[in-house]
Amino acid sequence: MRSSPFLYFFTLQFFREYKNHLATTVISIALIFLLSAVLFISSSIKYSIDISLGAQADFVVERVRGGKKVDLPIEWIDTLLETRGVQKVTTRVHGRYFFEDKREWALIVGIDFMDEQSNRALEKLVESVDLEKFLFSSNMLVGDGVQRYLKEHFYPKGYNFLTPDGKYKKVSIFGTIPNSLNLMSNNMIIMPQELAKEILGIKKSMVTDLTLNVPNDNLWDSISDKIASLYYDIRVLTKREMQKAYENMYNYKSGVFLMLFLITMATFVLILYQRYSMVFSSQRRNIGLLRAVGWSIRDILKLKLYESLMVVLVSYVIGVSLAYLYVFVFDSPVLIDMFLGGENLDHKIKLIPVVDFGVLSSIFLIYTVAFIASVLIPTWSIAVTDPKEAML
Amino acid sequence: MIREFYLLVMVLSLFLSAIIAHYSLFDRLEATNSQLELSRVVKMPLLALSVGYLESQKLFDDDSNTIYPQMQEIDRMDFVYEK
Amino acid sequence: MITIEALQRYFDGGDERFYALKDIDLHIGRGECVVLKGVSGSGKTTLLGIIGGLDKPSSGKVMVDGEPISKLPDLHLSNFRAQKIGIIFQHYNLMDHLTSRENILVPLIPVANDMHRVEEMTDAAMKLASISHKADMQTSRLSGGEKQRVAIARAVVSDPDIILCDEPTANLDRENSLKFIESIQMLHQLGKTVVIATHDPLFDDLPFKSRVVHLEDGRLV
Amino acid sequence: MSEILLNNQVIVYLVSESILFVLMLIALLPTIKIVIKWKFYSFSQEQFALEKRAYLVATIVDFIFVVKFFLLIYFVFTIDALSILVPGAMCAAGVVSANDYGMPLLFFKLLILFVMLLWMTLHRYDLEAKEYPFMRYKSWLFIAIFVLVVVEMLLEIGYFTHIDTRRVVSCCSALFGQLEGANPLPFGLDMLKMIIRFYLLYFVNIVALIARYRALTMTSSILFLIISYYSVVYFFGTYVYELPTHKCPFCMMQKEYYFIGYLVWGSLFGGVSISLVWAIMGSLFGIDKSIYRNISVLFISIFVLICTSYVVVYYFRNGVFL
Repeated sequence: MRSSPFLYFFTLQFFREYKNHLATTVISIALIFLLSAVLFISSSIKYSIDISLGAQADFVVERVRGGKKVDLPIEWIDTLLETRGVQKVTTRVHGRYFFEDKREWALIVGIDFMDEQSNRALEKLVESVDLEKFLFSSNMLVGDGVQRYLKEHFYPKGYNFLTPDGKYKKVSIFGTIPNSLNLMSNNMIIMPQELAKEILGIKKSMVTDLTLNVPNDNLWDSISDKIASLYYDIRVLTKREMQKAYENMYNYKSGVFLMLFLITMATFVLILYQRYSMVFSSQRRNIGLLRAVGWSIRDILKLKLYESLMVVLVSYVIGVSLAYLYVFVFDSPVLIDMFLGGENLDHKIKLIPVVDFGVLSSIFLIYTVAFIASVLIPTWSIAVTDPKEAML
Repeated sequence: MIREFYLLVMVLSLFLSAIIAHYSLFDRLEATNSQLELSRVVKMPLLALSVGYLESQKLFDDDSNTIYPQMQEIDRMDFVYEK
Repeated sequence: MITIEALQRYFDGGDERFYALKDIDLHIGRGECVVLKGVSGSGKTTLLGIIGGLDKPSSGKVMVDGEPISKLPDLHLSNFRAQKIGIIFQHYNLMDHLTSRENILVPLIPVANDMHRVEEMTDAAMKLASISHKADMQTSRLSGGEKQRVAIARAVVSDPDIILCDEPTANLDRENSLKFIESIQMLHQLGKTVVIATHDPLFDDLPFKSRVVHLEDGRLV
Repeated sequence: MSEILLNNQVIVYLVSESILFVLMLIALLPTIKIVIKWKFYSFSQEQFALEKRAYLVATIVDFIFVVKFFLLIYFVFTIDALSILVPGAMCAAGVVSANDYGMPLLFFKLLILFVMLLWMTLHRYDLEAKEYPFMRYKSWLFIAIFVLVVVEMLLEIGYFTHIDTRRVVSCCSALFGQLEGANPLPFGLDMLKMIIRFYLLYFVNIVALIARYRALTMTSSILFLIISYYSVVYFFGTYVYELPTHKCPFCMMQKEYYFIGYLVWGSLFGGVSISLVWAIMGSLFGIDKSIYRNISVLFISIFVLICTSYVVVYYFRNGVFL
């Protein structure tokens, strides 16, 4: 730094006249902060979706009637297993339970105690779960949001679910899912499948839907067709489709935001253009002086572009850092609901920090290109100031 | 002026190092593993992501009109979008 | 040193052409001190600007050290200004947000590579103009005479051959004007070519050898 | 609307490209004026104004070059990320070949960067000369760049709006794998002959650069570029992936391979284009700066060194060649 006269003079100029850049820096920080907060949230949720999709079965089979998802009979399993290439068909029982005021809901998920794999995962997930005890009486595991809701409504130990038959079913809270998993489990109640069926009003011979695996992925397309032709009211979803649907949903949500941002940016570009034209023209005399004492057009361009670059870099670093803190340390209040929807129970969601090159470079690129492009012409027009201006 | 420059650089690197520290100290393996296990248990993808039809109602959930308690809020549209 | 042939500088305004300078032929030798005299609007400043490469002629030829500067590309012209020319402006033209020292080193920035060298040259120039004691003061807080000395130091900092002064004493009292003339004398003794545009009668009789050239309505008289 | 256009990176990419295009338009006007009215020895106000305008063009070109350079990397990165949405694609190779615009687009991007490099070199020496001797050439070259950018823009729009997310594309192993004994290598070479030619051309190229043989540099550079492309895809790439059947120019830019692809292709294209710039500058305008030759030798050597070291390291680790 001390060895380069140009950089010395640049810092001198920049900090003595920092007031010229203060307003633009502050606005820049705000804009970058907003954009990067939104992108951080969406990329972190996408990352979590990728994880949970990775653990999913290859196909989900549903029964659809009149556009509505309805329960399907357990016998379908046997028919499906007859198809060559299909492996490991499992049942799923799930549904929404609306609490007394009908406004808040929880998602009830019934788990199959015959399923070894899910039992092992459950043991790992919730410490001190004695599976035997859990599965063979009226017990449930509740998510953080559900637990807090129940506690507020004076059900600290258990809850009396109202079944569709009008009977009350008392289920006690066996444990809670760790709150670091709130992103997935905030509204969730896990209970044995039989119990879930009773509360959700599903007949004993029915399940909500089925999942199945096809180990050989070359067969995916043909098996998907084969299964779809088994019944008239069947719907087959592949993992790939789900992945794409989620990808598109988050692209869409952040894309809408990005579009709004771009419109804001367009306005900001105009403001920048005006502002820098003004600031620079107030410096006309000084620039003329610099030109008179031997600075070339190229030197002035360099000086002024460095100033803009400095503003961009500083606001980028500060804006992105603040956004990181806001999203991953302070759990992004307000903004996260844009992505999760407002229907959840009261939640405190911890996101897994994900900072990928794509997000960072996108923010930097769009901001820097727009910023520098808008100051380019004012910069040039001040740089070609005639040196004789200094004599006027 | 050089002093201000170093000060600025220091503040910025403080920001950055705080973030890098947080990012690298975060127990990613633990977090991803437990998410993986939960989705193995429930066999469903992420769930706290309601995009249901009641959404608009819940976002502005101050639902009782103090003057006309019986009046229906206009954002309760669930009877329209029956699922 | 400086040769001007058939120099014209005009501005096209509407139908009429306004001549700021017309048919100027002038030769200034090395180490000479020339005083351009004339009422304001007679074209002194314009001529000075053209000699210093700050302004471009409309036609004619300006040679400095055998090199035609009237049609040099910007990069070369700027280089020429940085290395050959030192200018003292009428209103001093200091950058108010900088200190004296920082003002003085401005001309060195584009040509120097090493900050140590810049500092040495700045110190030398400040010593020459005897302003070292106010080196770290903001120039907005200096008195008129001190500002003038900063301007002198800035003009000589890159050790130019030619010093141009534009109405240097217009904003000074008599005492400070005399001091300024002393510094000019010193520069003259150092072998610099000095060109002064002024209408101040003090410059009519300089205590050292000088030539007075009269300008009237853009012509040499 | 295609779901491709929803992707954030695609939006950012297209918006940045449009901004650059607008800047190009802004620079085009003064350039045309320069072509028509440039008279260096005139003292008219117009001429002085044009000299100033030329700086605007130069600033814009410099800016566009820098941004386009990063946008190229970003483009590759983006289409890599799009492979989730395009069925069958495992990496950028599949997405690029999703329609007929992809490959030409990539080629145009490289070409534009090369021509801009040429322009900037010319501009540098133009400024340092005393009478802007290359101003007209520069302006024509700029107009050529503008035409190239227009074509690129059209290709870009065509490319991004015509990616069909329901049609299955081929992945890299299908695109670059040997199909039923057909020889994919150019000039009917086999692998060993090609590798020998690779090192031979490297040697010739370096010698030509050091000894200042311009014509030889030009031909050997272009040949080296072609041979290098095939050598990396079909030979050196397999060592990067440590899998004899994995042949792909794009996969090596992924995180799994430590983004080495950017360095490999960057040093190759950088080295070859700088040596070409040197040769063209020398033979057309008589500009000969040794820094260009040095940088070019450095880049090409880095490229060869990286490629070779993958093979050598693999051999030392496993005791066999693939």
